[in-house]
Amino acid sequence: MTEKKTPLLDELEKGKWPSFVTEIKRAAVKSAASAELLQVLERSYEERRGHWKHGGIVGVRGYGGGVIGRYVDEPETYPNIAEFHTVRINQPSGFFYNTKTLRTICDLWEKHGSGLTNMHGSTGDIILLGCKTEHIQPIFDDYSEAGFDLGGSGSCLRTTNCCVGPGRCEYACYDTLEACYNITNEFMDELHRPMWPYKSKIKFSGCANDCTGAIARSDISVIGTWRDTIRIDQDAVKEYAANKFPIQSQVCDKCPTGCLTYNNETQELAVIAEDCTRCHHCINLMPKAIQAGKEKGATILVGGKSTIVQSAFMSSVVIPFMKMDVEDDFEEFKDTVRRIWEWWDENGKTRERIGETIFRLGMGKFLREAEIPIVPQQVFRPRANPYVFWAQEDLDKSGTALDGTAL
Amino acid sequence: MTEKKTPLLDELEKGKWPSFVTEIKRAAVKSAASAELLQVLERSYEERRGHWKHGGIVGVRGYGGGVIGRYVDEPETYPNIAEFHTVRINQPSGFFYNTKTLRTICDLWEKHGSGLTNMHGSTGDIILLGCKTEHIQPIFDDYSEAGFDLGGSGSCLRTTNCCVGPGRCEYACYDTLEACYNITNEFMDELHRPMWPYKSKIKFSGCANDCTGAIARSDISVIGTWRDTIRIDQDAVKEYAANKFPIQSQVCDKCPTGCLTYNNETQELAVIAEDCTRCHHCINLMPKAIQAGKEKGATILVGGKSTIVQSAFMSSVVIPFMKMDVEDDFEEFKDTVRRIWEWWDENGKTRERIGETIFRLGMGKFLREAEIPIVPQQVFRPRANPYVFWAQEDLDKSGTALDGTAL
Amino acid sequence: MAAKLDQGPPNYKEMLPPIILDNYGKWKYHEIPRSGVLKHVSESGAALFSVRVATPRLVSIDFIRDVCALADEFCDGFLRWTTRNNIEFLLSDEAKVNPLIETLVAKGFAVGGTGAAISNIIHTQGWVHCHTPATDASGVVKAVMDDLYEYFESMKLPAKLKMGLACCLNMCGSTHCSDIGIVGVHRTPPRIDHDKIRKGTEIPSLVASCPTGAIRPDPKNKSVVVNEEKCMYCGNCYTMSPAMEIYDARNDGIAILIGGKVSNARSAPSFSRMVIPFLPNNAPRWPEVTEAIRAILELWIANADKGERLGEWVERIGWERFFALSGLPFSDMLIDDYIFARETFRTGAAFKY
Amino acid sequence: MAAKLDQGPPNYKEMLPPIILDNYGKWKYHEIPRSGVLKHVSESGAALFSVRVATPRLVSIDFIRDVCALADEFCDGFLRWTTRNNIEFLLSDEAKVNPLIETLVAKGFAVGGTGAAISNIIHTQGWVHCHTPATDASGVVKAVMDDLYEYFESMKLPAKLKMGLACCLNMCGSTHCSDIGIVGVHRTPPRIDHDKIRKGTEIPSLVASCPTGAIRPDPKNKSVVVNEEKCMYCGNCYTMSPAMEIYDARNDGIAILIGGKVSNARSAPSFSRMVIPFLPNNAPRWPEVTEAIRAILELWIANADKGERLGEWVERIGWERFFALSGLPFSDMLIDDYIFARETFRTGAAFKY
Ligand code: SRM
Ligand code: SRM
Ligand code: SRM
Ligand code: SRM
Ligand code: SF4
Ligand code: SF4
Ligand code: SF4
Ligand code: SF4
Ligand code: SF4
Ligand code: SF4
Ligand code: SF4
Ligand code: SF4
Repeated sequence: MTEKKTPLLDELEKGKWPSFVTEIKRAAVKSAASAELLQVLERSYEERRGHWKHGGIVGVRGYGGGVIGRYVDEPETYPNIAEFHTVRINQPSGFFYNTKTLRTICDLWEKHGSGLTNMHGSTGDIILLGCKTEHIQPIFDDYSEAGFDLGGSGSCLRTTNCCVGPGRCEYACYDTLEACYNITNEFMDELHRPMWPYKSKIKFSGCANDCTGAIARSDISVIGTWRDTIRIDQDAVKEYAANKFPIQSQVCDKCPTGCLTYNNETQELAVIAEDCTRCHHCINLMPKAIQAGKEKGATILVGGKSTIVQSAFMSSVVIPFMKMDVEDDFEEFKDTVRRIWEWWDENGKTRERIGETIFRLGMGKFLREAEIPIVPQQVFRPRANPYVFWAQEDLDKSGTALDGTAL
Repeated sequence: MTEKKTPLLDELEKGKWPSFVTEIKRAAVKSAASAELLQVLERSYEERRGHWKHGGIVGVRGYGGGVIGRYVDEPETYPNIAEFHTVRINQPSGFFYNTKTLRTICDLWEKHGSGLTNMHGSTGDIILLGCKTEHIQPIFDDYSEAGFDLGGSGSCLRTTNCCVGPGRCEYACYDTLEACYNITNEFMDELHRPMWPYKSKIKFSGCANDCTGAIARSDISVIGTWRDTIRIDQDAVKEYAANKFPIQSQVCDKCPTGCLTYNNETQELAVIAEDCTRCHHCINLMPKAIQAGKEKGATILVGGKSTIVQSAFMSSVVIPFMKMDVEDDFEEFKDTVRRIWEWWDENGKTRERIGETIFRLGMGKFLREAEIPIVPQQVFRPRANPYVFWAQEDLDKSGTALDGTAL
Repeated sequence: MAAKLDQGPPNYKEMLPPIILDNYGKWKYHEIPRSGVLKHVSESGAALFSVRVATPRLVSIDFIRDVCALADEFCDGFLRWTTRNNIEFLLSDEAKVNPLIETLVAKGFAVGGTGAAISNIIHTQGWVHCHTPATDASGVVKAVMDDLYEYFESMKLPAKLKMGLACCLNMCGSTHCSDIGIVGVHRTPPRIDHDKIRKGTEIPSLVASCPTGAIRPDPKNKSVVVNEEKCMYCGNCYTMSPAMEIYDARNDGIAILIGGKVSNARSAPSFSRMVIPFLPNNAPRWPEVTEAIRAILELWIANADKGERLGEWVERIGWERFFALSGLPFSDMLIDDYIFARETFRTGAAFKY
Repeated sequence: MAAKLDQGPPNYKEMLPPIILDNYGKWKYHEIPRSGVLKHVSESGAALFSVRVATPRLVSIDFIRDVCALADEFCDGFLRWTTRNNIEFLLSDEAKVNPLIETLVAKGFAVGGTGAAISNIIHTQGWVHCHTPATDASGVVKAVMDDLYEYFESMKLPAKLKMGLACCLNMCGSTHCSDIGIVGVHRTPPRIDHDKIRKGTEIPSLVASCPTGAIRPDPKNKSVVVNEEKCMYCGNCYTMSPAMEIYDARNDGIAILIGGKVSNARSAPSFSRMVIPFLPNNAPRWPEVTEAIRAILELWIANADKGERLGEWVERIGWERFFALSGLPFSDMLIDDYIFARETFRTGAAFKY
């Protein structure tokens, strides 16, 4: 292959931010496919359009997903990327790696594909970017042998994802890394064999900061919280005060419920326990002095997704507080999620995310039928309209007037 | 007629609040219809159900509305209320009366009907409650002669309504009484001859306190406001301070934008003009010290209505500020309203209030087509979804790629 | 004589007392010297006194005549009604204010409703005149206002309390943006009278009238069918056609919505929200309704900041907290499932218990 | 050898450095000693240092190997990626932190992204690999981050700034709840290839895929028709069928949405809102986009309170004020007209100019 010019892309090697163009060029040294990718991309930059076609169904034996089929639109011009599929490899919890594992990933990818990756895909997978159809099964075989498995694609449970959690964060209210690992293993069938109306995602965040963006990006969002009261270390408060940290203006004045008060004289903080919404703001600002309560667990929210079809939805609370215990093998969570999926599977239309199904059929119906207790925490506020679907079984169905005559 | 017992209704003559039962009884003394109303109402109290049937079309010559037809469901038992229609008489602006006028109303009603009224109906009319079909035209003739006209019913402009305004309120930012009178007279045809998809209501409130409930209850809500800055009389502020009025806690701390600050030492108030939303709170609390700016007019909001069909809507801003000048004969308002109605008339479905039509077809389309300038004040916030109906005429419609080849 | 068409309402100017004509648009400020009395002072120094008196709204002509007699005696024949069905006697002579009030009280009139009070309840026809009511209007209002009378004649609430009552979901009483809204609700589906439908109902309009699309045409039968799963008993079909009878005494009753407002002061206008889905129609005095409202009111009084409307208070503490404090049961009936439901779901992990 | 099915991801425990294994779940607090470095202190007193380094996300295996070499040298071979595509080198030895950073800087790595900074932009495939993009992903990110680099390597913003980019409305980049979202938009309707439809498209699914119901089946033609009045160019039909080609270089481009967030701190999670409907696809460096974003950013820096996220600031001052301050034109394109539009209309008479 003769070296072709990429003047437009070259512009994107300038500047301080690391350049993906440089990366493609590095891969192009070893991979003819990557070299052609560079060419087709330069053309996209000239023409301001993409050059990829819809994927046909490509995959591996025994699974229904994990690979995104992709074909260039001019296979004659670009024979090396005529097929240029991506393989989704399920990442380890919290994106933790040792270099040995990483090198294995690289070596296998050098053997089979373009040498280009996304670390990581937006859902969380290790994305192996670009390979031929014939390589897919061997790729899977080799990675499998090295201890990896494929991630999700299609109408299945997608690759789960979690924040760094107890691995490195003092805020984690449950073990996000273990939850993600354990629960993913529980739902292998759901992950690898699409069977639902559409995709379903789970993201695990250890606290209300939601560092996985679960509430916006997952159908089932598991956000760590506590049931009791924040704990305040008054000595540490005094230290913050001594360091002239603006406790009143930055912490108390911005507490959304005004339940946290600072006594300038005693240099102590006080909280009105029942007014605290556990928003995590004060803890974020004074991690040395304030910590979560002792009774830890997670809030389970359901329905998050992006734009298509009914516009973007955020997840909303279905279970305000659930224990997320390694000891119990996360049983309560697993049971609940099974009921939720079952309901969606029975009621959802094709390509309808669970949030949309709930919206279409009613939150009340969903909660009732999925056997989830109904509590005011599930809504910001009650209904404004009086259009209640009264449970007819609770009513007098005699069909008579007060004097007993038929209506 | 023999005196019948009304034991249930009698219970509603007890207690300190004035009793409607007493009123029906008073009317029953002179009117056989009212006496029968008492009987049928007692029965409703026993049976816990109404006894009125749908109205057929009843009315007066030359008009399409103004009368609500009503029939009792057992005309044989209650012959005097077999027909028991209500007549809607358009009230004077601000519900102001002299006793001469009121007595005329009473005398004519004694002559023709039940002697029962609602002062006033929920839309604003004087409601003459209960008469026979044959009396309707004579009632209208007589009231007309006495200087009255019918109000609206059916798919027309409904009887307009306004707050007491400059008649007695220091807050009025435009002349609600005159606007209501003048504009009602302008739209006589629209009021008396139903011609639209559904009803349309206008309510005039002189300021943001909205004492007519316009924003909730009228398709077109005219709410007085000003364009410049509140005016503060610092001497009067000092008087409030001298009287120990809690300026800081009650006024400043509750200013929604925090733009009003009180200097405890100088005992002066200061406002950051561009941050004030003209919510009227501070004026309400300190009417002697704070008043509206000088450049007065109204905000025009559109779309308010109650529950049926698409649930309740509140009006929303279409024109942030419009002069409402008697001198100009309210021309700008009248023109605007005509364009708004015209758009609705062309686009609305049967029994679709304008708020629902706007929601169905899009606020942007409505504003464009009704030739109303588009400004950010019309929304609390911009769209969250990217589903934009791009104006195709603004685009390159060559249908070619960048190199000129056809797409 | 034939009626004059389109002459419009009488000119309000003829109804204004001289003091208003003289000071029109020149009012400077007001005071509330005592409950039920407004004193408006003009730039000219003139003072107008308004004495506010409750009415049951449904009044006889004799009532109006009584009122006229008082207005003649104390007000030179001038008075007005408020947008909330109260009467305001308009006095230019301060000396007559107390005598008027004494006379009113002696005659059993209720003076009050100003300032931080409960004023009259905006309401509707109910069993007195309408064909779709799920409850009575005037009777419920009477029962509630008897119970809360002390808050009408005093000004000791945290803020104004505006109530509305509507006897069916048409909500003529504008309960949808009230501090407390009382709404008559049906709870069973309409009973179709196929003969009546064949006789005079425009089937497409009837079908279109249903907010949830529960009504389908049944061409074979020249009538319609109702999908009872989809029906939420709004009664709109009955408004369209008498063939869709929906009243049902054993199941009709009242729902309570709270927290709405329309003024722009401090917070934006807001809808009322359902907190009690159903209370029985215990005519003639609706004890369950009066008790429920009193309980909500007292909770507000005990907990709100000064100047805080009912809804502003609930929004500040959070609805979940309101349910905890009030002890009112929360159920799926209170969770919205209509077209704008999504915006009521709690899309966040911060809340109280 | 045949693959093992359903063995699941590698066990994270094998990937954890000893200091994490020892202090798992026992972290007490953290500090940010300097931009790009997190110091987490355990109850045991042990301290873990994380050095955060930007990546272009689209990386070659050689890049990963380079990074591994550094991790071996400084971190005993342990590192992680963040949820925002940065690398974090995990050091248990404080003495190695500065040497690592020096080495990184020398090799041209970008250290930063912690605290009140802009971190990496979550983004997607764009012209590199997807079939529906309206713009490129990596290129725009590169252009924007080059421009805003100073805010990555310092911590001088009012608060964290989270950006997302999605090359089409599928929004794989999760731009819908970002402080600043960059979204590729098509603006012309799909071009139907009837032959392709006949060959392999499931017409009912295609029809159902359209959010606005713009696609109707055309049984006579065994294809579909698009009502162009109703089409808002989302491209969802193209995702369903390759017969609905929608790219159009002269009209495709970028929309900017701002003010979203997902954390629950202080305020509830919120959607981003569109403030610039369209900017041209001026590849390779999208100057209009980088300028527009910088202008918004600088406005926020100049006006926000300390600790106030972009959306929190705009909500506090009001969106109408934001438009006034920014000078961005407001047009009907920014007014919602989709199914939840109603809740965005200003149902109140209080606002700024
Ligand atoms: C690779 C990835 C983008 C990236 O560069 O990182 C991606 C790429 C595609 N996404 Fe996505 N999505 C990716 C994460 C997301 C996310 C983010 C997330 O998971 O947190 C979202 C938003 C959250 C959500 O699930 O709603 C997302 C929302 C979509 C949607 C819209 C779904 C919706 O209900 O709104 C589609 C459309 C569809 O499913 O037909 C879609 C479809 C697609 C397809 C398969 C396009 C298609 O219809 O064929 C893209 C394949 C591109 C390619 O050729 O490589 N992708 N997609 C991400 C997956 C990598 C991984 O496995 O780690
Ligand atoms: C008399 C009055 C109630 C009262 O006791 O005061 C009234 C009574 C009726 N209203 Fe109303 N509405 C009355 C003010 C209202 C209001 C309040 C307002 O105007 O401020 C509303 C809420 C605001 C609004 O317009 O949305 C109102 C919303 C309705 C609706 C629902 C409209 C909607 O779009 O949601 C209906 C149903 C309909 O039009 O079919 C309705 C229908 C009716 C009908 C005509 C029932 C019917 O379908 O035949 C009632 C006739 C009762 C009777 O026999 O006397 N009425 N109606 C009010 C008119 C008196 C007057 O002219 O002054
Ligand atoms: C007489 C009346 C206007 C009329 O044309 O009839 C009126 C008169 C006044 N209103 Fe009103 N309002 C009247 C109905 C309303 C309504 C509509 C309603 O009641 O349905 C509202 C909106 C209700 C809502 O927000 O839900 C209303 C919201 C206000 C407010 C805002 C209160 C708030 O903080 O939210 C004020 C300001 C205040 O009280 O300081 C106000 C203030 C006033 C003032 C003080 C204005 C003035 O300076 O003259 C008047 C005496 C108030 C008092 O009674 O304490 N008026 N006022 C109405 C009396 C009804 C009654 O008989 O009780
Ligand atoms: C490493 C990472 C988790 C992971 O598993 O990878 C992480 C780590 C931390 N986050 Fe985060 N957050 C991470 C993504 C997020 C996300 C998701 C995202 O970026 O898409 C969010 C939600 C974004 C949103 O709200 O839109 C997020 C919202 C927060 C917040 C809340 C900020 C706020 O006030 O709204 C905090 C609290 C704080 O900063 O004090 C926080 C705090 C933290 C702390 C201080 C937690 C701790 O004590 O260790 C960590 C260092 C933060 C820093 O960089 O200044 N983290 N954090 C992610 C780093 C991404 C990156 O490379 O930049
Ligand atoms: S979500 Fe909470 S526990 Fe998880 S990394 Fe972020 S701050 Fe830590
Ligand atoms: S967690 Fe949030 S609500 Fe609770 S005290 Fe802290 S800042 Fe206030
Ligand atoms: S709306 Fe304003 S001007 Fe009209 S009566 Fe009420 S307070 Fe006065
Ligand atoms: S009108 Fe409202 S926003 Fe303006 S200064 Fe007064 S209280 Fe503040
Ligand atoms: S609310 Fe319903 S029942 Fe009551 S008057 Fe209005 S339409 Fe009739
Ligand atoms: S009562 Fe309402 S929901 Fe039920 S069928 Fe009639 S219109 Fe439809
Ligand atoms: S946002 Fe659209 S174009 Fe970009 S990767 Fe996702 S599906 Fe493809
Ligand atoms: S681009 Fe979107 S709106 Fe247009 S036809 Fe296709 S699916 Fe429908």
